[in-house]
Formats: sequence, structure tokens, C-alpha cells
Amino acid sequence: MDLFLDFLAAFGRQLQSPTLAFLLGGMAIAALGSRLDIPDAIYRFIVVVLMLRIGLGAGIAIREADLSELMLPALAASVLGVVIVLIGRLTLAPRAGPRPEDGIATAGLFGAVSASTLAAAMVLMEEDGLRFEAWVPALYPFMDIPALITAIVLAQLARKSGKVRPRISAIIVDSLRGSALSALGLGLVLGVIARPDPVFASFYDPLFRGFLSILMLIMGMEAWARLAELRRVAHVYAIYGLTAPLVHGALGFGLGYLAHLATGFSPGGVVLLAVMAASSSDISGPPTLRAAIPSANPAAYIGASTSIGTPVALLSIPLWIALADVIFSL
Amino acid sequence: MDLFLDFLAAFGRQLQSPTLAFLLGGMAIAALGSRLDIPDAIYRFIVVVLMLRIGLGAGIAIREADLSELMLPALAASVLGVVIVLIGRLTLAPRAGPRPEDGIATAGLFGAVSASTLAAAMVLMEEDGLRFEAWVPALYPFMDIPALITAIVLAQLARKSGKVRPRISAIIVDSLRGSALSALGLGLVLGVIARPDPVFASFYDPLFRGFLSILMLIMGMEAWARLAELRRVAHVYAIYGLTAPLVHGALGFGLGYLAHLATGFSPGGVVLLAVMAASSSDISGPPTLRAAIPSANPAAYIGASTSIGTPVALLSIPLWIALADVIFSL
Amino acid sequence: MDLFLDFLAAFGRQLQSPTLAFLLGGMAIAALGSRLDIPDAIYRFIVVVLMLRIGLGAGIAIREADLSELMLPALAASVLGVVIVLIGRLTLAPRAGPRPEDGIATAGLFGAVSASTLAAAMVLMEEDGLRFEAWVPALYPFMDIPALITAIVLAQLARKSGKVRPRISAIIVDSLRGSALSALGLGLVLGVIARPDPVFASFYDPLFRGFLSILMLIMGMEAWARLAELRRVAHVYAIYGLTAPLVHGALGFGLGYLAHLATGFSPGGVVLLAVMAASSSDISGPPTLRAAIPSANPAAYIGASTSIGTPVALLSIPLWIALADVIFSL
Amino acid sequence: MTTSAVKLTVIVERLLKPAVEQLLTKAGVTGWSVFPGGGCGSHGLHRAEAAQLVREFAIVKIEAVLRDRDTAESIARTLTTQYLANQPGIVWLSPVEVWRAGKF
Amino acid sequence: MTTSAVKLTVIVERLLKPAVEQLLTKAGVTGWSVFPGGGCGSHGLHRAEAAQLVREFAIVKIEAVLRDRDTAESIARTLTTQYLANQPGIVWLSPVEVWRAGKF
Amino acid sequence: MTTSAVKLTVIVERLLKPAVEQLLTKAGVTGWSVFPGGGCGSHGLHRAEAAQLVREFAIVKIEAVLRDRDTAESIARTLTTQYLANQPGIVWLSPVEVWRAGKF
Ligand SMILES: Nc1ncnc2c1ncn2[C@@H]1O[C@H](COP(=O)(O)O)[C@@H](O)[C@H]1O
Ligand SMILES: Nc1ncnc2c1ncn2[C@@H]1O[C@H](COP(=O)(O)O)[C@@H](O)[C@H]1O
Ligand SMILES: Nc1ncnc2c1ncn2[C@@H]1O[C@H](COP(=O)(O)O)[C@@H](O)[C@H]1O
Ligand code: NA
Ligand code: NA
Ligand code: NA
Repeated sequence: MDLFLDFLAAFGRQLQSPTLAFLLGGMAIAALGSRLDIPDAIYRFIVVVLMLRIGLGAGIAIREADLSELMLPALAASVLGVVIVLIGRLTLAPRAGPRPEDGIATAGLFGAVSASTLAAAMVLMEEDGLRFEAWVPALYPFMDIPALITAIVLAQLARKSGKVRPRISAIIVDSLRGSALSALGLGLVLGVIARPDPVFASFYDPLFRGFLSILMLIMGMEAWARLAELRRVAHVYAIYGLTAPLVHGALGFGLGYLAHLATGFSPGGVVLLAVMAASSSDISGPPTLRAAIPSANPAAYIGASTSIGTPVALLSIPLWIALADVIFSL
Repeated sequence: MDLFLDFLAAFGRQLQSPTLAFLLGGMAIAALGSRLDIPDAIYRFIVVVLMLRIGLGAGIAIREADLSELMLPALAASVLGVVIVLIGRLTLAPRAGPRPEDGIATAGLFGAVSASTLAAAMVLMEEDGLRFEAWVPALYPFMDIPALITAIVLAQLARKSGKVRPRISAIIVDSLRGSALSALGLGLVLGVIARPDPVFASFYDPLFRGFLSILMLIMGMEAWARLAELRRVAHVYAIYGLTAPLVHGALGFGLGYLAHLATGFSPGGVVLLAVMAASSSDISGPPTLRAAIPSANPAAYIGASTSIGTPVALLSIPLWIALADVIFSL
Repeated sequence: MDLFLDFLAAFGRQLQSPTLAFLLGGMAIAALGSRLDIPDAIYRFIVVVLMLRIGLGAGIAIREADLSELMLPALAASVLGVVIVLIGRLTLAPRAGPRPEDGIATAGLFGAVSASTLAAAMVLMEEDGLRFEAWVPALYPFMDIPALITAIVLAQLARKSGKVRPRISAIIVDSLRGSALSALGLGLVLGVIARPDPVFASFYDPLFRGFLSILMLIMGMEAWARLAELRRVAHVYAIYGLTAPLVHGALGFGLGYLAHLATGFSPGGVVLLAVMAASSSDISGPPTLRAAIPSANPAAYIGASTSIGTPVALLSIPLWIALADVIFSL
Repeated sequence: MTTSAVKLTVIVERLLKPAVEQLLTKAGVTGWSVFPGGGCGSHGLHRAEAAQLVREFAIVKIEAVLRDRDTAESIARTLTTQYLANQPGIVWLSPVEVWRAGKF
Repeated sequence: MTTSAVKLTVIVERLLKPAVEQLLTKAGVTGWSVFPGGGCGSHGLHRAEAAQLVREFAIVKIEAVLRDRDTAESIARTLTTQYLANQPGIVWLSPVEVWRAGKF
Repeated sequence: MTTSAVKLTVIVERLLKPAVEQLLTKAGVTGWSVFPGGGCGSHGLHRAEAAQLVREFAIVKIEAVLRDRDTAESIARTLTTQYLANQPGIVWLSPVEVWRAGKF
């Protein structure tokens, strides 16, 4: 009982975070019909800077890390990516209308990872003083890419036109060439082999919170704008969007906890793994799916992810932090 | 006599401010035919960040403020907004050519508030160590909206087509939905209810001066560019643009001084009220007037405000600071 | 021998600089087919801020400088600009295919100065603790404009249509009106006559390294993209692009060393002069040449400068720093 | 293979974009495209790309392809008489041929 | 002085831009222009200029002037049947006259 | 209701924009619109939107609607012969119908 009260207190404290407030603020001003908008050029630059920052930070720290520790969590991330999509295939797809692709693509996005949610979790954990191995954010592609590939393969199996085999290597290469993953990878490599510490400290790190607050504003406005589209598809997408992040996050937390027991994976790492699992892709996943599963209805999967999945995943970050506070009795 | 010398010294010192230097620099390079320009996306982002910064700053401080103190200055602001437009109706409009709307719309902009001038005053006062109640910048809409509404009502009366009654509530809602006021309001609310202090301190506040310097550059270039248009309208606009900011600022200073006597309104608050009164809107006011008084000539009111009113108001900021230095013997 | 080893060690240390790493990173991701791109609006803003920063920094410091010291280095810079183009006229142009203009325009760009290379050198030298007179970056136009004019005059002589005389004053004015030089000049003037120290310290200086890292990324991607074009022109451009920066830099270092002996020009100043000489213009020079020598093939001169000249000049910065370390036994 | 249609092009300030879109929707037009730009006309210069203080005064081009010429004409009439009398803007019509006529 | 030609206009999401450009290149088209924008159609709204989460879903207009109408028609046919069946996009053709016909 | 007119479309690099605008002004054209973009042609690729080092080499489209076809032809002739001989750019003409013919 005490544990539960602790949990509620920790959860409530986290919900006041400015990061989440900007998200809700974005939804509110969109709902009120505000004409405020952030120029597209700024948005694209913000995403690049955030991903470079995450990559550089991880890269700088990896220099001194024992990379063998990375293996188990990376495996856990990949398993989560695949399993989440399989769960969606079994639960969502059969209920999501005549075309199974719609449900499969949606599950693919929820298996993949949201860069903005990951960044928000990093800031919230820093405010809470919850530490993680510096390489954890680099697990992003280990969960993201297997999830997208699983969805694409399942969609092709569903169509039963067994002829076209997905070229998995092409999908991996194409994913890594996307703007967000390229920036993450570039930052990672530069962090490891160059000495970017001064520019990291004078530019990338100080801008991190601020740019994230603007990105949260955009995500909030976008979530509200897409709700209209979501209304045009089956109810089950809304239900999935509301519940799946919690289920997936719990799965991620569970697997992370096992890694903690096995190799001492940090509590912060467990939380980040849960957040990545809970999050759904809304920047880099959709175009990959659109290109590979053209018959799936984007209104369904983008609506479910951007309008519901991402806000729920963002608002659930405090949940995983509070859970960690209690379970690891921090 | 000593007082007057003190005043001149303070005034001269302030004029060296980098903020004003960037304004004059913008006018100079435009006059010299430079091809330097600031991308539109950057400009729009700068305005949003400045308004969020002003709102967040006010909101954070309001948490601990005694809001009953706000009432009298807010009333003063609204009275100023209305009175300035009425003065313009009586002095400018009859002299401004065949169509009274042109003069009325111009008076409307001069009654309204310029975000860039307000921001510049905040930076100049900070450099001078002149403090104000944190909620003073939030008086912006209390002066801005009544001024615009007064102008719109007067224009409709002038047209004597008494049939169409202006929907005042629609104008208020539309004003608040504009990009600048939305950002101000959002910042204010987030400042009060979330805890945005870390992101305020790491991002919004450090960028304030820098972004303002870029905005001043833009305002200077724009002032120069619009001068050509102003030449196409009656002389009286130029005369109004040169003198009105000083008259309005003095009115604002006077009303602020009364509030100081009545409820201890701070000297810095008095200066900011004078600056808001002296300033004329050039970002958010014009589209409201264009939509509501389509028959008024934008070359007249935008020219008068952007080309003359705003530079004069900006250059008069040191005047109000120096006046406060002398009157409140700071 | 020891000296040579010292030199190699210093050179190797410098090559690890994050500034150069971002350049190589940009080339690498472009080569790997990444879709990462930086919005044009951001790029243009970065150039303006970097040039304002360089100008403001120089202007602030010039206030206390003895400007008579500037004369000899400024003369050296102008001589370098002219001499480099003349060398190119004699060596490159006769070997560069049927149209001498192509080679002359290329030599013009290599005589001119690259803003990004200059900025990179300033950051690398700061990391190395190598100091220079604050006005040295202001030598930029003293080398840049004479080089462009020399190329334009030579091109007109080559065409033997002696009738059209180049209007040298028009070219100077047009150069100074370009975005980059306007921003440099504006910063310089504001630095001298206003007191921009607070905004310099809170905005322009902190953003310098970060914006430069983004610019290096862009230069790297652009260098890779233009390589294809370069393949369509004669080999000699590639050879010139590879060797000329080293020759020109050595010339600059030599002239700077003479100025050091004559008037005590600082070792850092000598390095910056070498870097400016080694660098080739890729932002502001090309449009001047295009307008004045329309018959020259841009694929040749832009390819040689952007794809090869600039990367080589950037990677040679550590060379001049290491040379200074050894020669001035720092 | 192709069907004749008309393209209605409207160049106005962003301020009028909602009004134009409402006219198009009311007239049953199923789609249109919007391109930001700048221009020059009797109301002076509108910059493209460089900072312009009032975003609502930036130029946009709205292009709508329709199969029914009368609809296009009536939209253009409403626009020119009700909105563009004293506001910047022009309207023109041009012939096009479309595929998949059902889309228009 | 002038030569008749046709202009093929394709409005698609940026995702399809490489495919369209490949079709044009294969068909021997020597040049085209690209303009970023936004729009509205059966697949909903595409913003112009304001931040849009997925860059690949932004609208672009591709204009290619060609002298050979048959080539234009065959490109349009491939596009409408192979790509635009269930993806946003429209295609139209319009008559133009060009100078320096050799360029096209 | 409508009047026939021609639309002159010029696609050039920003470097030539002032020259084109001067030609239009000299010829008495009362208005034109400008749209930033990118393109591909005999002088290679011009990016749209992504950073491009030299702003003056970005592509712009200039559209001018005129009532007088001869004026349009003479502007196009001057452009193609004097400016576009060895610089990137194309020009085309297309038929349009306008309202409020007095504006053009
Ligand atoms: N003749 C024209 N051809 C093309 N665009 C025009 C023309 N006249 C006006 N425009 C466009 O319409 C806008 C408003 O024109 P105006 O109402 O004449 O001020 C201008 O800024 C241009 O973008
Ligand atoms: N009738 C139309 N006229 C002009 N543009 C259109 C039209 N219909 C669709 N579009 C454009 O094509 C895009 C995709 O249309 P759709 O396939 O109908 O969703 C829209 O976003 C518009 O940019
Ligand atoms: N056939 C064409 N259709 C449309 N635009 C073209 C065409 N050819 C060239 N362009 C445009 O004109 C620019 C210059 O073309 P060019 O002179 O061929 O290099 C290109 O970048 C395109 O934007
Ligand atoms: Na996930
Ligand atoms: Na006012
Ligand atoms: Na040089």
C-alpha cells in the first residue's frame, strides 16, 4: 500500500514536467483554433539537432564503455520490436476491418521507436536524477528496424501473393538512410572517433531541452490535427492506441528487469527500454511503411500513432520512472 | 537644470544599446542596398520564441504575485488603448485624405502594441537594472485588443452603413488566435501551471537577447523598405508617425505614474506601460485591421507604423527610462 | 628531425578536431546515400550569424587596437589575392581546355576567401590556444575582392573583345552588398560603435562552434554532391584543387612571416593569413563570377572549389597551425 | 484517354486563403493545391522567402482543376467581385486535360 | 518563332518524387522543375510550410515541358495506373509554346 | 465575362531574377508572381529546399499574365537570346483567360 502511494506521488510529480506540459499546451492551442505554427524548416532542423545530440552523447560515453554489456539489452530491444508487432498481428489486425494490412502497419509503428518520446524520456530522467548507461539510446535502431521489417513481412504474407519477397537488406539500408537515423548514426560515430566534447557542451547539450520543448509543442498540435482523420477509421485503433503503449511498456520494463538481474542493466536503462517499447514511431517509420505496404491506409496507422499512441507514450514516461523508483527502491 | 542634464546623460547612454544599434544597422544596410536577408522561417520562429519567453517569464513570476495589484494597471492599459485611438480619430483622421478609414486604421495600430518594441524595452531595462512586476508584459493584450476593436468600431461608424455591427467577441477571439498572442498566452499558462524553469533558464532566456538582435535587424530593414510606400500617401502620416509615439508614451507614463501613486506600481512598470503606449503594432495588428476594415489603405497604416512609428517608439525607450531615472530619482 | 616529428604530432592532434570531423562526416553520409539534409533557411541563417559573429568579435576588439598595425597585413592580403589569381592564370588556365575563362574563374575563386574555412580556423586555433590580433578576420575582404576583380579583368583581356571595360567600382559595391560580406561589415561596425558585448557573449559567441559544426556538415555533403560534376571537366581542375591550397597557404604563411618580422604580426595572424590564402570561396564568390564572366563554365570552378579546394583547405588548417607551433616554437 | 478540364488559378494573400478554400468547398471542388510565393502588382511588392513581417500578407497561389467550367467561372466571379475589389489578387483560367476524370 | 509543346504537371507526395523523376529520365525527358507546396484532396490535407511530421508526405509539383505528346501521355498512364491507384496525386497536361525547341 | 490573355513563364536562377523583372517592367507588364523551386536540366541539378551553398543559383519561376501576346514574345526573345544562351533557364507561353481585364 505504501509502495502504491509512493508510486502515485512520484507519478504526480513527474506529470508536472515542462516537457509534457508543452505537449498538452500544443494540443490545447490546436483545439482552441490558434494560428500559431512552427515553420517546417525549424522542425526539420530540430529533429536533426536532437538526433545528433543523442548520438553524440552516446558516442562520447561509449568510448569508455564495456560494449559487451550492450549485447543483452540490444537483443532484448530486437525481441521487443518483433514481439510487439506479432502481438498486434494477433490482436489488432483481425479486428481492424477487412484489410489486415491496416492493422499490421499500425502494429509496425507501435513496435518501432519514437525519437521525440525517447528524447523526452532522457530529459525527464535527468530531472529525476535517474541514470542510465550512455549507450542505451543507441538501442533505438535495434528495436525500430526489426519491428518495421516484421510488419512488412507479415503484410506480404497476409496478401498471400507469396511471389514478391521483401528485400530485407534494402529495407534496413533505406531505414538507416532516413534523416533521423542518419543523424543518430553520424553523431554516434563522431562521438566515438572525434573529440566533439566542446561543441557538445556549448551547443548540442544546451539546446536539447529547448528544442525538445518546441518539438513537444509540434507533436501536441499534430496529435490534435490528426484526431479528425482517426475518426474516419474503426474504433479499435483508438482502443489499441490507448492501451498498447502501456502493455508494450510493461513488456519492455519486464525484459529490461530480466537484463538487470542477469547483467546488472541499470534502472535508468530499464526505464528507457520500457519507453522505447511503449513509444510508436511518427517521424521515420511512416514513410518506410508507406513505401513497402502501399495498400495499407495511412489514416489508420498514422492516426493511431501520432494522435493517440505518442501522447499516451509520452504521458506514460512518468509511470515507468515511478515504477523504477519503487521497484529499485531508489 | 541638473535634472535635465541627468536626463540627457541617461538618454545618451541608453542610445548606445546594441538593441537599438541593430535596428539602425538594419536600416543602414537596407539603405545601402545590401542583399542580406533573414529567411522567413527564422523570423517566424524568432517571434514565437520571444513571445513564449515573455509569457513564460511572466507566468513563472505570477505564481508568487499578488494578482489584485494587476487590476489598476490592466485598466490603465485598456483605457490607453481606447483613448489613443480616439485621439487619432479626432486629430489624424480628418486630415488624412478623403477616406477616414485610413486614419482610423492607423490610429488603431498606434493604439495597439508592438511585440518587438516590448521585448526591446525589457532588454534595455535589464541592462539598466530597472525592475518591474513580472506580470507587466502580460498587460500587452489588455491594451492591444481594445485599441483594435475601437478602431474597427469607429471605422464602421464612419462608413455610416450602420447595418453591419462588428462582432466584438469574434474580433477578440481572432486576435487571441494569432501567432504572437497565442504564444504569449501559452507561455503564460505554462509558466503558471507547469514548472518550466529549467527550460526557461537553459533556452528561452539565453536566446532572448540574441533573437531580439536579429529581429531588430529585420525591423530596421523592413522600416527602410516600407518608406517608399509611405511616400505615396499624405504627409500627415509621417508627421503622426513621428509625434504620436512621444505623445502616447507620455500619456502612458502619466497614467502609470498615477498607478504608482495609487498602488505602488513599480517605476519599471511605469516605463513598460509608456513603451507599450508609445509602440505601434506591426506584426499582429495589421491582419486584424485588413480583415475588418478592408476599405482602408494598408500602405498608409502599415507604412506609418512600420517605417516611422516603430523606429521612433524603439528609439524613445531610452527616453522613458531616463525620465523614470529622474522622476523616481533612481 | 625532432622538429619534423613535433610537426607531425601537432598535425595529427589537430586532425581529430570535431570541426573537421563534421566535414568528413558530411562527406561520408552523402557517400552512403543518406537523406539527411539541412533546410535552406537554416543554412542561410547560419552563414549570417557566423559572419555577424566574426564581424562583431573583430569590431569589439578593434576598439582598443592600434589600427596602424593593420596596414601591412592588409596589403599582404591584397597582394596574395592578386598574385594567387595571376599564378592560376599562368599555370591552370593554359592547361584547362579551350576556354581560358574557365581556368581564370577557378583561379579567381581560389584567390578569394571561404567564410566557412576562416570560421573553422578560428575555432581550431582557439582550441589550440593560438592567439591573433582581433582584426585579422577583417582582412577577409582585402583578399577576397582584389582576387575576384583580378579574375574578372583577366577574363575580359582573354576574350580580346577589349571594348567592354569592367566597372571595378560596381564589382566592389556588388561584392560588399552580398549577404556574407554585408553581415561581416555590419558586425564590424556595430562592434566598433555600439556596445554589443552582452549579446555577443550570450548569443553570437556560444552559437559559433555549434553553427559551424552544422555548416561543416553541409560543406561536406555539398563537396560530395559536386564531385560528380567535376568529373565532367578536365582532370587538371582536380589536380589544381588538390595542390593549389597548399601552395597558396605556404605563400600566405610566407608573407605573414615577413609581416611578423617587420611589425610583429602575431603567429596566429600568420596562420589565419595562410588559411585565407589557402581557402577558396564557395558561397559569395561564385555568383560574382557568374554575373561578370557568364561564359565561364560553373561546373569547372564551383566543382574545383567546393568539391576539392574547400575540403583540402579545411584539412590543411592543422598544417599551418602545426607549422606555426614549430616555427614560432610555441 | 484524357478528359478536358479547366484549371482555376487564384493568387491572393494568405489572409484570403481560408475564404478561397471555403468558396471551393462550397462549390463542390474536390481538391486543390497551394504554393507559397511572392509577387508584384498594383498593391506593391510581396517578398518571397525573405522575412516578411506579416505572414498573412504573403502571396499564395491556389490551383484547382475542375471538370465543370461554369463552376470555375462562378467561383472566379464571386472572388473578383466580393474579395478582390480592393484587395490584392488575380484569377485566371486555363485549359488542361486530365487522367482519371472521376477524381475531379 | 515558337514551337508547340505540352506541359505535364504531376502533383504527388515527396515520397514518389524519385519514382516520377526516374520515369521522366527513362522516357528521355531532358528537364523538369519542382515546386514544394501543399494541398487538399481525397486523401485529406497536406500542409504547406507549417511543420509537418513526415517530410516524405509533403506535396510537390513536378512540371516537365516536352515536345512529344505521346511521351507525356505514356508517362501519365504509367503514373496513374502503377503509382496513383492508392496513393495521393494527380496528373494533368496543358498546351504551351516554347522558344529554342532544341532544348526540349 | 473573361478575356483571353497569355501567361509567360520564365524559369531561371535567382541571379537573373532582377534582369527578368527589369525586362518585364520596361515592357510595361503590370504584375508578376514568383515561386521558389528546384529543377533539373542541361546544367545539372538545382535543389529545392535543402541547403544550397549559393543562394543566387536557386531556381525561381516567374509568371506574368499579359494581354498582349507580342509583348510576351518580345520579352521571351530578349531573354532567350541575351541571357539564356549560356545560362540555365527556359521560357514558355500558355493561353489563359482572365477576369477584370483592366488589371493586365
Ligand atoms: N499580371 C500578373 N501576372 C502574374 N501575377 C500577377 C499579375 N498581377 C498581379 N499578380 C500577382 O497578384 C498579386 C496581387 O496583385 P495586385 O492585386 O495587382 O497587387 C501580386 O503580388 C502578384 O503576385
Ligand atoms: N482538383 C485538384 N486540383 C488541384 N490539385 C489537386 C486536385 N485534387 C488533388 N490535388 C492535389 O493532389 C494532392 C493529392 O490529391 P488526392 O490524391 O485527391 O488526395 C492534393 O493534396 C492536392 O495537392
Ligand atoms: N523541359 C523542362 N521542363 C520544365 N522545366 C525545365 C525543363 N528544362 C529545364 N527546366 C528548368 O530550367 C532549369 C534550367 O534548365 P537548363 O537550362 O536546361 O539547365 C532547370 O533546373 C529546370 O528547373
Ligand atoms: Na515501440
Ligand atoms: Na500603442
Ligand atoms: Na584564397
